[in-house]
Amino acid sequence: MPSATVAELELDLEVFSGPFDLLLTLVLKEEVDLLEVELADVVLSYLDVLEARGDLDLEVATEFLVLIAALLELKSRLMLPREDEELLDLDPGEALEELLARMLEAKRFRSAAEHLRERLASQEGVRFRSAPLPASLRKVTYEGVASVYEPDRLGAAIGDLLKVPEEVSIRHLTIPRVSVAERLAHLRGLLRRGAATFDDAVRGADRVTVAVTLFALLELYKQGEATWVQDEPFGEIAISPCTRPAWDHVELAS
Amino acid sequence: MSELARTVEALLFLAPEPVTFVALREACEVSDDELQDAVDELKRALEPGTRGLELRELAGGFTLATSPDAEPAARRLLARPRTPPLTPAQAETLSIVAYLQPVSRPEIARIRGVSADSAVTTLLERGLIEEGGRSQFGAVLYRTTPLFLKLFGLKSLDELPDPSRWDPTPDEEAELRDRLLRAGEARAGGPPPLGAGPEVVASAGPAAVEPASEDPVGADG
Amino acid sequence: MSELARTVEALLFLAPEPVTFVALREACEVSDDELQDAVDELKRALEPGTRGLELRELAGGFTLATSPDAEPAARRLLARPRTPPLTPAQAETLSIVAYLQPVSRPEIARIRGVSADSAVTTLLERGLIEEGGRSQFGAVLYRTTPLFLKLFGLKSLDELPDPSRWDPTPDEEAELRDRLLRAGEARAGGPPPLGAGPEVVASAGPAAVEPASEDPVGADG
Repeated sequence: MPSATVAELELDLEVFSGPFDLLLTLVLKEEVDLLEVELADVVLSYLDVLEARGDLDLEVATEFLVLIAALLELKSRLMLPREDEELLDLDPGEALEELLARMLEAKRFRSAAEHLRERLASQEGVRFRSAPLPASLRKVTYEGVASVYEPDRLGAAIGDLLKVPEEVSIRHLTIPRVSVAERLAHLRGLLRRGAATFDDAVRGADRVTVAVTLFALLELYKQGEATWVQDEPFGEIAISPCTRPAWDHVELAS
Repeated sequence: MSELARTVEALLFLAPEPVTFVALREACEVSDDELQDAVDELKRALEPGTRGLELRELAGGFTLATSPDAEPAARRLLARPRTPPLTPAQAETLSIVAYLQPVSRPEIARIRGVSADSAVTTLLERGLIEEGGRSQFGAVLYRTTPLFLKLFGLKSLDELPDPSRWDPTPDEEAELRDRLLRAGEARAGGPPPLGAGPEVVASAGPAAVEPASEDPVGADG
Repeated sequence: MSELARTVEALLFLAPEPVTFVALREACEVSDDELQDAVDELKRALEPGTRGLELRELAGGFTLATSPDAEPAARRLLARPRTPPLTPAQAETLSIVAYLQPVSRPEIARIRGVSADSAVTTLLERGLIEEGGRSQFGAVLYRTTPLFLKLFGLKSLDELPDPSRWDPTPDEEAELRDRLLRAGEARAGGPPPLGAGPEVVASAGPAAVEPASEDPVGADG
C-alpha cells in the first residue's frame, strides 16, 4: 500500500518540484539526475511535514528512512570518479533493484522484530528465581584448581589489539584531506620569513583548508609561537611570530 | 520422587542460570541414562498445571520457572514487571543481531537506514546482546546472549523461525516494484516518456531499460 | 495441588527473602483462612523427603529451601570457581590487564575502542582481576590475581607468553602500551578532533610541544 505521507510529501527543490514519489520515479528513470538532487532538502521537507502533522507514523517514517538512506548510498556511488568505471555502471534498472532489495530487507527485519516482540510477550508470567546462593555454598575454595585457560589466548588478544586498522581509502572522493600538522608546517614556514596575513596563509585554499589553518593558528598561539591581530570582524588577520618561540623554552629548560 | 530427581530439582532451584545436562550429570555423579530418567521424572512432576513451578529447557540447559498462572500475584508481591517490552527500534536491532550475528553497528545501521547506537546500548545494558569478537576492520561485532534465549523462551538460536517466512509474496514484491517505479507516473500524467513500463523492467531487469541518457557523472561537471 | 497452593509455591520460589503471611495474603488477595489452608497444603506437598525443596517457616515468614540431601551435589555444581570460556571481550580486557598492569578502566576502553565495563565487572566477579590502587587522577587501577595465575597455569607473570609472537608489526620500537593506545585510537575512528590533543601537534614537528605529560587516561575520562 502506498503510504500516504511519503508519497504525498511535496517537494520544492532547485531541480524538481512535486511529490516525493514522482521524484523517486524520475530518478529511477534517470530523468532527474540524482547528483543534482539535494537529498538534505528532501529530508528537511519531510521533517517539516512531520512537524506540521504533529504525530509520527513509525511504519511510514521507517520506510522513508530506508528509501532516503538507499538514495544517499546510490548518490555517493555516482560521485565516484571515472576510474572506478565498474561501479559507475549503475543504470536505472540496477538502482531500482537496489532500492527494492533494501526495502525488502528492512521489511523482513521489521517482521522479525514483530515476531520477537510477540515472543517476549508470550513469555509474560514465566519468571526465574534470582537469589544469592545460601551461605554454605558461597565459600569457594581455590585449592586444587586446575588451569583451564590457555595463556596463548592472552598473547593472541594483544596481537589483535596491536593491529592498526587499514585506513579506508577515500582517495576516490573529492574531499580534500588536510591535516593540522601540514598547516602548522605551512604557517611556521611563512612565519620564519616574518609577519604574514591569514589571507597569505590560505591563498587559493578551499574552505576546509581555511578552517584547518585556523585551527593550526590557534595551536601556534597556544604554544606561544605566534600572535595575531584582527581590527574588525571579517577584517584582515595579521599574524606575527613571537619573539621567543616555544622551543626556546624547551631548550632553556633542558 | 526418586532421590536423584529430588537432587536435580534442588540444583535447578539453586543455580542462577540454566544448567546443562553435562553439568548436572557431573554434579550428581551419575550416568547419562540415570540422569535422563531423573529429568523425565521431574518433568512429569512439574507438568504444567500441577505445581507452581515448571521445568523448562532454555538457552541450552534446564531451569525452573514459575507457571504463568501465578503472574498476577507475583506482580503484586514483587511490584515489578518481569521484563519491560522492547521499543520498535530495540526489537528491530535485536532481530538483526539475532539473525545476522555476529554483526557490527554500521551493518545494523545500514539495514535500518538509521543509526542503531542507542538501541545497541540499551540492549547491551539489558544483557540481551554482547560483544562477540571484531570484524577484520576492528569494528566490534555483536551477538545475542544466553539471557536473550532465556527471556524469549528459546532452547537455542535454531528455534528462531526461518526469516524467509517473512519474505513478501511474489505479488507483494511486484506491487512494491511497481510502486517504486510508477508511483509518480500517474501524477506526471500521460504515458511514461521512455516507454519503459514497469513490466519491462520487472521482466528483464537492467538491460530492458535503455535510457541512453547522458552519463550521470557527466552531468556533474 | 490447589491453584492457591501453586501460587504460594511460585511466590516463595521467586522471593529471595522469607515472605510474611500478610504479604502472601495481600499478593494472593485471599482471606486468612484460605491462605492458611494453602500453606498447609504446600507444607504437606513439600514434606521432607518428598521433593528437592522444603517449606520452612522462619521468624521473617515462609521460604523455600533445598533439602540437605542435595548439599554434596550442590557443592560440586556451585561452590567452585566459575570458569566458563572467556568471551572475546573478556579475553581482550584480561590480556590488557595482564600485560599492562596496573591499568585503569578508561585506559582499557581507549585501547579497545569501546567500553570495557561489563567485561571488567565479570572478570572482577570471577576473581581473575582485582583493584590495585588508584592512578594519580583517582581512577581505580586493576591487576591480575593469584587465581588468574592458577587458572592460566602460570607460576608468575614473567611466564606470560611474549606477545611479539602475535605482533603484526614486530619491528615497531615503541612501548607496548603506547602502541596499543595508538591502535585503539585508530579503531575508535582516528585521533581526537583536530588540534584538540597534544598528539596532533606532537606529530607536527620536533620539540614543538612538550605535552605537559597530560595523562592520556585522565584526558579521556
